[in-house]
Amino acid sequence: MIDPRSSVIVKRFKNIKRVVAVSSGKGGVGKSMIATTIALKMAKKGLKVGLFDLDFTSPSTHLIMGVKNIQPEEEKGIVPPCVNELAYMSLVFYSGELATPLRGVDISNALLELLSVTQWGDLDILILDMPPGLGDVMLDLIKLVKKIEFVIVTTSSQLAFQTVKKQLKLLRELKVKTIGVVENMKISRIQLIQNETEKLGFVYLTNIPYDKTLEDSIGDCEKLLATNFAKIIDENLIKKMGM
Amino acid sequence: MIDPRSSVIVKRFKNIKRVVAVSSGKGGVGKSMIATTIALKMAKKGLKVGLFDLDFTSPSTHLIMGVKNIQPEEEKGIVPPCVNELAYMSLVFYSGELATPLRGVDISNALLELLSVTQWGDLDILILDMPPGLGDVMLDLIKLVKKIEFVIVTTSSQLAFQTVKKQLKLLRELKVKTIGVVENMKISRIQLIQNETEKLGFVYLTNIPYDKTLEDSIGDCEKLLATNFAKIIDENLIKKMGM
Amino acid sequence: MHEWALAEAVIVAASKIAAKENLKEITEVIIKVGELQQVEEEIILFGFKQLKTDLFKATKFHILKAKTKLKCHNCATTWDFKKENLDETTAESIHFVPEVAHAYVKCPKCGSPDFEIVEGRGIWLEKIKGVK
Amino acid sequence: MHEWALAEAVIVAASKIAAKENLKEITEVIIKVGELQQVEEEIILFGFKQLKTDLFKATKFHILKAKTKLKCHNCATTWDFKKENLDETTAESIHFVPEVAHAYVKCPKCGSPDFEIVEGRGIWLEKIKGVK
Ligand SMILES: Nc1ncnc2c1ncn2[C@@H]1O[C@H](COP(=O)(O)OP(=O)(O)O)[C@@H](O)[C@H]1O
Ligand SMILES: Nc1ncnc2c1ncn2[C@@H]1O[C@H](COP(=O)(O)OP(=O)(O)O)[C@@H](O)[C@H]1O
Ligand SMILES: [Mg+2]
Ligand SMILES: [Mg+2]
Ligand SMILES: [Mg+2]
Ligand SMILES: [Mg+2]
Ligand code: NI
Ligand code: NI
Ligand SMILES: [Zn+2]
Ligand SMILES: [Zn+2]
Repeated sequence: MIDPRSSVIVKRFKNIKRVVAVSSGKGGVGKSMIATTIALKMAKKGLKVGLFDLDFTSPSTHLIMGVKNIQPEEEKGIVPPCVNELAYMSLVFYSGELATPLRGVDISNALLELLSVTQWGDLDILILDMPPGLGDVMLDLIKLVKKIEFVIVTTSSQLAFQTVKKQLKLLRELKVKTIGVVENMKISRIQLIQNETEKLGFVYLTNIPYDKTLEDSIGDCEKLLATNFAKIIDENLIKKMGM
Repeated sequence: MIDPRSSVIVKRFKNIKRVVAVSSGKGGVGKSMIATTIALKMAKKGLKVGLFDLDFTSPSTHLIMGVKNIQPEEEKGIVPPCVNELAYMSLVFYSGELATPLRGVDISNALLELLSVTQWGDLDILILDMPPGLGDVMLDLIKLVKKIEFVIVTTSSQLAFQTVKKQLKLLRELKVKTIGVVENMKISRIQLIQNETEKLGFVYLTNIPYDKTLEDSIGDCEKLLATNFAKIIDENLIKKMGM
Repeated sequence: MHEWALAEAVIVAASKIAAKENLKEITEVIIKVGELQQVEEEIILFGFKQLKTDLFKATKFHILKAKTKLKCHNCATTWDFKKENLDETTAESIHFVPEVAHAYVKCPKCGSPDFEIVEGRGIWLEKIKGVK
Repeated sequence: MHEWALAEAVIVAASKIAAKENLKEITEVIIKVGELQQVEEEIILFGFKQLKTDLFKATKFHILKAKTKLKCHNCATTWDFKKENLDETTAESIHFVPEVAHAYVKCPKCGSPDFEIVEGRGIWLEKIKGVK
């Protein structure tokens, strides 16, 4: 018995120019806020952008964008609905308000299913909002999507950066393209994260200060795009991502 | 072929009076800081306390306590070393500075192994520092450790609380004892989290404000115990946990 | 209609195997369809028809069905899952991503959502036959 | 010496099975030990000796060995893992928790740490025989 799904995934990604995973070994560092803001800002520039929420346990991008009452269409697969000019996909379309207590093997299966049936069409870039960790989702994507690139998010805290360091070394060993590191919610002026990142031979993309207005923007894309947070992503990050 | 390990786990937990998992469906909410501080404060009160770091991907408790150059002893199993008066166990004793890219099934196996060979001895309470999510570790523990109780951590953000709400409903459905909810890194005065928690029928244990001095205490238990963060945990949380 | 995408996966996978085994023609493809996902056979067969290349010009497509066998990790109960118990929206969600069953379905004995989908999940390529 | 804890797991598991199957005495216990974990057989047997209850008073304990077979999720290569390639500290870590192998061992073909431990992981209770 052969699982046919992985065979078709290359085809599904054929007309997507770039695939960028916003990832961190550590949780709660701002992956979802950054991934969503990158996607929205890029779309504003006229790029064709997709956003795929891959945190099946704690999905956030639909909350950040205030997505409501929308479902994908069925057409030779699943067609991601257009949300704020993004081709948008999330497991919440199917799990709704319920908890999804999934073991790794189920997460892997759900990922494979969505990758093989989602028809993204032509995209300049697909942004992946990753779950925390180095588990099934990261490993499956590295295996299945050869053109994947990573943006790694850390905070200024050693509790985040120690894990991120391990992740960076792992990605290098695996020869996976890593665009660089974002230091989010920076509170002090200390350059430690930048220094250590560069010492490891990775690009320090930008830091983003702690932004008190951010929480208030959740659910409202216009507000989000008007924050200092979004401005920094627009000015410092997107260009360094080559877009 | 039968895996004999799960059979012996009840025995390993027999002389542990209470087992409390500090958990959250969401990452980065302060589980590790809170779990470590609870454990250290309880030990100061003269209780026999264990601390078990179950975040195999992003272990933090050894960094928070500044644990160095310590290994467990072998004696009819693995005997957790005594660290700051705690019986302490973490996968870092075996993985060190390296990334552990584990799929769910591996995480489950590593957990089962540690549960079946660790000899905790007599404890008043064992604190489990959980990984983010509702995955293999949470599901295995609910299955294997019937006396487990949960303290759920959220931040004030909807991005954390929406997941926590799902988790609370799930735990109730599973009839798992949930001590209550801690709102960590509270920034505004809004009572939303407390109101919603109580509306769901759960105990709102305490809030903990954002504490700027906390990062500086990482690696130094005395400093940590002297923070306002630790004071709040001592005064508001530990009693409500019934200790 | 999303079955079309799964049919395409079968065609691509079978073509790969044919290339690897130097098959000039595929005479038979047997797939197994799990009940949990409630895949519509007609759409699958329609997809095959639309998608087939020269390699498949004389192929017989067979669809076998597999019942859904779930096993509780918590209490080891095994049960045959019947879709009849689901409302339409839930059934539809599971149709797209069978794993969301963990949000809706519980073990009939202990109530746990922590079960394994032992059999009957999605689409499997059971066998292909061909001529070299 | 941590093997003692695993021996105890075997004794408890075997006792449970005996209770379930109403065995008055267990005559034979066969366990399988995976090479990856490098469990010391003598300590296991010593553990059995110390731990055995009346149920086991005439039990023959057999230990079978299983080679370590790993399979790469990334490139599907299967290989027999040899502990000889490990330094002492690494071997010791894997001895305690075989999964940490994912931090130290890579696929010989593609270098990935994303492999499955197909066989030879830890301790399995292969078979027990007894009299009712
Ligand atoms: N720069 C920032 N300033 C203030 N709050 C932030 C910032 N970045 C993220 N946050 C907040 O931090 C929390 C975690 O962010 P989130 O994007 O959900 O992280 P992750 O996806 O890594 O778990 C959220 O409550 C979010 O609103
Ligand atoms: N009350 C607080 N005030 C300030 N910082 C905090 C507070 N609680 C936690 N932190 C910080 O937030 C980050 C996440 O905490 P951590 O305990 O690692 O969370 P988790 O274990 O849930 O991932 C760490 O950098 C930690 O120092
Ligand atoms: Mg991530
Ligand atoms: Mg997120
Ligand atoms: Mg947790
Ligand atoms: Mg933690
Ligand atoms: Ni369909
Ligand atoms: Ni040993
Ligand atoms: Zn059950
Ligand atoms: Zn390989």
